[in-house]
Amino acid sequence: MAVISPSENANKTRSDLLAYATLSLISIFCAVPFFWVLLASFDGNAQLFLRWPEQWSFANYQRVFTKEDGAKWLFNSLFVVGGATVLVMVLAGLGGYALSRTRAWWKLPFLYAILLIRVLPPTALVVPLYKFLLTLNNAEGAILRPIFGEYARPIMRWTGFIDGYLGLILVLATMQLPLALWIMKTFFDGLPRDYEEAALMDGATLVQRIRRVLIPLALPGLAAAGLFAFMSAWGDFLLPLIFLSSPELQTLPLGLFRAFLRINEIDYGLLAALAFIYLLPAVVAFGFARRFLVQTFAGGVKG
Amino acid sequence: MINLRNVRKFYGALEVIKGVDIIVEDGEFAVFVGPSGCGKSTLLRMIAGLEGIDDGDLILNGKRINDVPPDKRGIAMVFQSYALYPHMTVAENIGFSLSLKKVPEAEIRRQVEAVAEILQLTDYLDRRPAALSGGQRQRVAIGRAIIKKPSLILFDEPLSNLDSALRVQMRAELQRLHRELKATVVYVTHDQVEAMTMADRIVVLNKGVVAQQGAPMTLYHQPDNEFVATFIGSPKMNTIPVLITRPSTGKTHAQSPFGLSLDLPDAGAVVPQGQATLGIRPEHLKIAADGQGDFSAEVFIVERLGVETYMTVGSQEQPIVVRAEGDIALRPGDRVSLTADTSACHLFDSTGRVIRLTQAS
Amino acid sequence: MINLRNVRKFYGALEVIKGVDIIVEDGEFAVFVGPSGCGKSTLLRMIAGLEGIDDGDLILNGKRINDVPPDKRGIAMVFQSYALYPHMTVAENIGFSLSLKKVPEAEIRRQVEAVAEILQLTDYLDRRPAALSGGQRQRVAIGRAIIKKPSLILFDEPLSNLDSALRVQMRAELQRLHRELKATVVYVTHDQVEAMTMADRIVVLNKGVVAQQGAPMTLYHQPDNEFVATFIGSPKMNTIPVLITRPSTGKTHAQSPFGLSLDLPDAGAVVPQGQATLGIRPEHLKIAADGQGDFSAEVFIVERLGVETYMTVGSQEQPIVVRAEGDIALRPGDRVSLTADTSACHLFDSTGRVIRLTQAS
Amino acid sequence: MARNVHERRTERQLLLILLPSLALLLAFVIYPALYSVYLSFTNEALTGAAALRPRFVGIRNYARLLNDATFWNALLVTFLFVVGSAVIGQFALGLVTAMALRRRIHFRRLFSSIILLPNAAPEVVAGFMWISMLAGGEQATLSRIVSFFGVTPADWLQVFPLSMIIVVNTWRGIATAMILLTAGLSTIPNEIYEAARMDGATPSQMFRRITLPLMMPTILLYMLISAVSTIAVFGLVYALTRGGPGGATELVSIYIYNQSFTAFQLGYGAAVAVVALLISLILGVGYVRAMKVEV
Amino acid sequence: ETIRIANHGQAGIDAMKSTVEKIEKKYGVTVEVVEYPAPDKDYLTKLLTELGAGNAPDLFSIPTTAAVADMVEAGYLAPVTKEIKAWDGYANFYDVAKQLAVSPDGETYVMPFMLGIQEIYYRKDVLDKAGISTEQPKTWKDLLDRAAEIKKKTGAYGLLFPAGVSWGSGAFDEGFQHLIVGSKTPQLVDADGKLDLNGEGVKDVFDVYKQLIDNDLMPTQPLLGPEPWVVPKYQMFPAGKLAATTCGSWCYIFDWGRESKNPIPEVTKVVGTWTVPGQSGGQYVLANLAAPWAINAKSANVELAKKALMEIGSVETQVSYAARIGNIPSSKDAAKNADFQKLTELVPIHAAAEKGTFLKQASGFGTVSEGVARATEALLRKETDAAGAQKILVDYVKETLGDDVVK
Ligand SMILES: Nc1ncnc2c1ncn2[C@@H]1O[C@H](COP(=O)(O)OP(=O)(O)OP(=O)(O)O)[C@@H](O)[C@H]1O
Ligand SMILES: Nc1ncnc2c1ncn2[C@@H]1O[C@H](COP(=O)(O)OP(=O)(O)OP(=O)(O)O)[C@@H](O)[C@H]1O
Ligand SMILES: [Mg+2]
Ligand SMILES: [Mg+2]
Repeated sequence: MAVISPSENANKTRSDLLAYATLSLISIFCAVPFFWVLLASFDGNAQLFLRWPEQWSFANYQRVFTKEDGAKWLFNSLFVVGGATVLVMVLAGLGGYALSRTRAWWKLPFLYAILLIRVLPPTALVVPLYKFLLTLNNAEGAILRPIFGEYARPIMRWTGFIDGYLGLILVLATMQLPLALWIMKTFFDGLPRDYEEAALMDGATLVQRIRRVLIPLALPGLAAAGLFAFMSAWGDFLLPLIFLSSPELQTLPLGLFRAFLRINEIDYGLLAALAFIYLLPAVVAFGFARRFLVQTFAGGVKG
Repeated sequence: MINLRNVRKFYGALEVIKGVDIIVEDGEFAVFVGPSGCGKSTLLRMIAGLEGIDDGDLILNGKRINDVPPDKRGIAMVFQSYALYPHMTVAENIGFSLSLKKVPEAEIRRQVEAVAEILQLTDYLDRRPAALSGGQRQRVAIGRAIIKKPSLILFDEPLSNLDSALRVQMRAELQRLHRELKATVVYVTHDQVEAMTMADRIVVLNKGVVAQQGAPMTLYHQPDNEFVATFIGSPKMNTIPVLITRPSTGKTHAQSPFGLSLDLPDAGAVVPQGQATLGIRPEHLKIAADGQGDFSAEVFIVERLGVETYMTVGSQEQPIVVRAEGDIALRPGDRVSLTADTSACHLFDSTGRVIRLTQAS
Repeated sequence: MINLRNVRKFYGALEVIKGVDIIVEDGEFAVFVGPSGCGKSTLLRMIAGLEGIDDGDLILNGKRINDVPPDKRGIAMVFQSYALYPHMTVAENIGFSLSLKKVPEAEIRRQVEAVAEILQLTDYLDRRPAALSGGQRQRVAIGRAIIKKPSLILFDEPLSNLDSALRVQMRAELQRLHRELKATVVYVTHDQVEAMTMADRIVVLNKGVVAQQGAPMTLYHQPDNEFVATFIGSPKMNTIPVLITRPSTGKTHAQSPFGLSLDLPDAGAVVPQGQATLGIRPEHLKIAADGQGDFSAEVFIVERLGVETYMTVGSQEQPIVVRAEGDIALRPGDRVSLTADTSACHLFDSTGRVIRLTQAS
Repeated sequence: MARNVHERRTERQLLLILLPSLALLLAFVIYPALYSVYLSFTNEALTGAAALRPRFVGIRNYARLLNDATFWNALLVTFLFVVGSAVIGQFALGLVTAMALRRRIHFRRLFSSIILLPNAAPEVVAGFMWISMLAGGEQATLSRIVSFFGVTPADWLQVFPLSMIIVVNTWRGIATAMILLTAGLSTIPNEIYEAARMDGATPSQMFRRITLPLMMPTILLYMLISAVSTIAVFGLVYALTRGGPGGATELVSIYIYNQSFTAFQLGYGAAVAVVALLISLILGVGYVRAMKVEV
Repeated sequence: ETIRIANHGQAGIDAMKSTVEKIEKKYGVTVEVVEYPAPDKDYLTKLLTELGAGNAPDLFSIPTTAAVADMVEAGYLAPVTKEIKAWDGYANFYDVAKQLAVSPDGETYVMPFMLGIQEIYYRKDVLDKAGISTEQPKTWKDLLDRAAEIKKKTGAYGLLFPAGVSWGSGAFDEGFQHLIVGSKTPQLVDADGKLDLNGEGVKDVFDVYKQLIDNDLMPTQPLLGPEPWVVPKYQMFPAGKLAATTCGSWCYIFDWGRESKNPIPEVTKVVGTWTVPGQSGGQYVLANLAAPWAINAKSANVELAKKALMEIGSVETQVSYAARIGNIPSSKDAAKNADFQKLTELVPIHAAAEKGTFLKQASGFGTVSEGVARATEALLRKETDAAGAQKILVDYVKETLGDDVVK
């Protein structure tokens, strides 16, 4: 480091120290609750309260994957939430672009409407949603059953609206859509029109423009939108709880409830291990998409 | 040949192009100039098909193309920021329009290489735009345009992002390319040096209408109105309010409040008496020996550029710029005598329209 | 008076200012020029106190101020984008530094009005910067600077964001202000026209060192080195590799590969024989009658500006730019004969240092 | 609106690509929401006699709501929760971190990664981690921390329930605030700060007179987004307190859940949701108008 | 053909395994076991949502008896009165099980094959050591005095009754019920099916809680936490810091016995049991239905489901459940089952079921159960007295179900 003039040096150091201090304090605040999951998951005799494990063991994790269907839950979660995330990214990429570029009168009302609708907690929507999905599901079943006969059930497991991957993916995606649309709209606002116009001049159709020019350019925004969608859908347990029944389809948050279902005590080791496994993909996704975040919002927020 | 007939454009209730007629011949290098906001870009984008046309006809090679989508018009466009796709290499950028048409890989490669050859980009084909200099980027943008073999290339202020040295270099390059490609070019700029040095034809726009169009030297020597007169030429033409009289000599006499007094050549009866504006370019005022000039004035700014010197004389309210060859060591406060080249004077009426003196007709 | 003595600056291990000595006298208008990245802004910011000084002394009016914080130096600065506070009115912008010092409202208002008077901003005091034109914004930025009654005002490329018409106008305005305020000004630009027209003293920087400093005309006529020679003047000086010989005539003879052959005046024994670079400005080459010139060459670019014409002659590899008065109707491909004004030629050795021909010494 | 072929074509294409999103939102959000509005005028229940024969009851649910002290309590709790965690907690800490991270200091990546962690924790997991932090008196992590500093520990969730869920939700949302505010800060050019330094502004003056006013548009938009999202927070608080003790942390979202899935009174639960939506709508629109929030 | 059965909790699923195979073999159908892996409350939410939408499994277990009457009223359950009476296993059931299964409308909708029987378990060793009587307490006052004595002489908490919201339905099922049956107003439903919550007995029961809490005879702190039973039952009781608590028949096996993580050595000797006394005398062995099974009224295969239901009622299944969960089989014949005899801890309790009493069920009990939880929570937090707690209960039920439901 170069030498800095003394007065400036003193000033800089003082405020840098202040920055270190506040950041450290806030970081501690943010990190402390995680210690419990971390320690308890490796503790052969885990408790609700933080303690240093007497014997370290992988038994809890072993149990998740051998005694319980940990691998299957993880797969289901990743599949459902991943599917919803991809869907959100595709739809929000398209829709956000349209919202950014349209000059139609409904643009602002629409944007505020989808923002404010978020105040409705999912709990308020679950029952009507269930009935609606069931109607769709029965209709689909009525079509599929005559055609596929006994194979209709396995097919419905993938494409059904109730107790099927498709329905859950669609519902999870829809819940994340408003925020994602907002993010993408703001992102596209910051992206010069020149690119798409250049592509238009090059003879690209709307789909080609989006797929070959806009999507690559919008990747940071999509990553941010996808990340938020992923995390929020990943954390959701009410929707999978209500919409899934078959054991083959269970997801991690439902698996987590396993730990409650011992006869007497909650199995904290299992809980912590599951929680840790449950935590990991979200953290990894964050690490992956983090660098896109500020880039995305720096373009969007007006100063 | 491209032909705009009474073309109009509205943004909401605001009319930004107010009935424009322009003809650009095949192979011509036409430049649209005008102050910021006069509608240059809008016009260009209407030709490209990026903006709709609200009224009038746009005719390309005899066909009305108002409703033809951009990619079917056979027109290419180079954007101000070049709009190179940052995620593609130079070769991919240039070949993009072909790959959209599903032209076979090998054929694309061949054509891209041919274009790169012309533009001296062969060594850079595998780079991303971010790793190119400003000049190279511009060439890629041009490559992307010419690979479509367009009959018309549009440029929207392609040099405005560059620093002045690079701009000079690019200007030369663009002219060379125009010669080699023999394509029709429509070029938008608000820099009049660019316009003067490159254009076969200049279209001067002002507030959504065409102020004048023609060859650069025509605009320089015979401006149709005060706007074009002051817009073309740097430093800009001095405009001085004068009183026109026709004394017994029969000549037309122009008299300004601060003592300038000129006989205009051969003007005769075409010039109405009364208030008018006299236009004279800084280069047409010459320093004369003391007392010998048409008028004298105090110098208050001297700008010495070495090879030439600009002097601002007269008063704060009515400054007159004089351009003199060579390095002249005058200082603010000095008085100079000046002669005006009356054969290069212009007269404008109160609406700004030129009053043609005979030599111009 | 401001005095920089052997000033240095490092960014990490990278030395960006490599021991610079500069003196600017009271009331002078000093301009720092140089290519992008040469350290102009860094130097200015060191004077302002926004960057620390790693080595050397910064002396203002006899006092070493290396360690004085920016607001205590009595220096004001006008930023490139003006950095007006967008959320404050013009009056608040100008009065901000006073209000920080808790000067009473009424007193602030009085001083702001006085400053606004000088800058002709009285009518705009209640506007926000967004509602001002470029020129008005600049005046606000200057107002914010002069209300502090600084002995020194620093400008960092204040005109680079403006279009060329406005730039010309602003230049004149800045000069007028400098005259009226009688403050010392240090002005950074990379535009050499700005430097030439405004400066009392130009400091040419190159890669963190001073290439030359002096009055503009000194730099134009007597550049110390090839860098300054080509940097100052537009279009830039032609540089041609030549072989210097001293044949029996006793004169110094310069011979270029493509047939240019010149006798340099009175150079005598000071010029060593061998390879050198000949520098000649475009304005010192004149078109001669066929066969009469020092050499002839093919024209390949013609730029007609009306009042003057630039021609590029020679070859792609060794282009030579010629500047001719008036509108010359040559076309690419024509051949022209050219004479060089040998009294205005410069010679540079292989390190780029000037070899003074006698008339210059 | 569009005057010519080109613009009409463009608008049509844009509508077309928005359509899938629109369809999903209509099917899975708007339709259930409207259905909820209908439910709010019935006595629909999930079990009991009303489940068998739901009746149209007019505005009886709403009338009952007006006199329901628990509902008003839930509104108040929600208001305090939103103000405490989103408007004050997350915002203040987010702003502080965003400003600190703007400095050129070491470990910036590390700090920001750690601060982003809580946002990555799923609600249920976050709930457990905080139960371990707060519940059960002496053994809770927080109790052990404070007793290390000589403070008498308490049963945090019992003694300070509302404050604790505000703290927890603040913890969870610092990252979002930090990201949005960092973005806002990055739009303020450095030159403005240097100009202020030349003008002699102290750090606190710079913050009050430059940073804050210039950040205002970002802050206003952030407030809207975070308030709206915080109103819907459910899982985290439910996992921690289930709305207790004694309704002290019964947010509207939890109240709706309790009505719908503990008492199984769907009609009444729907009425609560509708009223909550209406109130948010009025406040939201008022806010957008009054503050001229730009999208 | 398939029938879908919903089950809940790993132990329950394991217990059903052999029965499922038997059903499949016997009726040539496929049985699909749908596992709802959620806590009771969420399980019920999901089940009710599906029932309401008409998409529930054919056969399911119901986590708490209190929910049954409401489900009947909602028309979710198919009546099985005729079939169950015709079924040969039925005659062998204890009376109390038979009566518990009968709904207010006189029909039977559930298979009452398991009983939950709760008593007061106390640390005989601790009491003996401190010289405290281990006789069966005769009245509530007797019980409270004993608890106070324990507290005074040993410093340990004297008696625990489940309470508070986080214990879920336990506050009602495992605490309140046991006291109310011995109170002055032993039933909560009147003749026309209205809820009689304003009775004196309700207040008196809350007063028992109140006294336990105010005199610090019962650990309140852990009850306000997330899993209220963990600390008192699995830590304090084995450590002797809690001397008496209500507990179910499973306690000897799972909580402190051979299946426990923290077993008490020689548990049957060290831990004794009292029945819950009445307010002024009498002894009550309160039974309720544990995990009753019922049939979806909208099932496509009601007849088949009924046959399967009878299989679930078999002695084998009962024993299998008893072994895994520790509840008491409803069949008297279970006593003769070799596997059951191995569950030595349960055998005497099974015999005691003969004298079992029960609380009449009614629609709205789910709400009452939640109301009791809230009322006891307020008591735990020392925010109110017995009358106030009763008001909380009444208000909650009125608010939720309407004023006319409560007498
Ligand atoms: N989308 C739009 N909505 C409303 N007005 C617009 C829109 N685009 C351009 N305008 C207005 O139309 C006029 C012409 O704009 P245009 O961009 O064509 O100007 P220009 O000549 O290219 O200017 P510049 O030299 O600054 O690029 C301007 O006054 C501008 O404000
Ligand atoms: N904060 C920094 N860290 C490292 N290097 C820097 C920093 N700031 C400037 N530099 C380097 O120092 C050199 C001088 O920069 P400076 O900004 O002074 O150039 P300049 O002459 O003002 O250029 P321009 O005309 O482009 O503004 C450049 O090479 C630049 O890359
Ligand atoms: Mg434009
Ligand atoms: Mg700079």
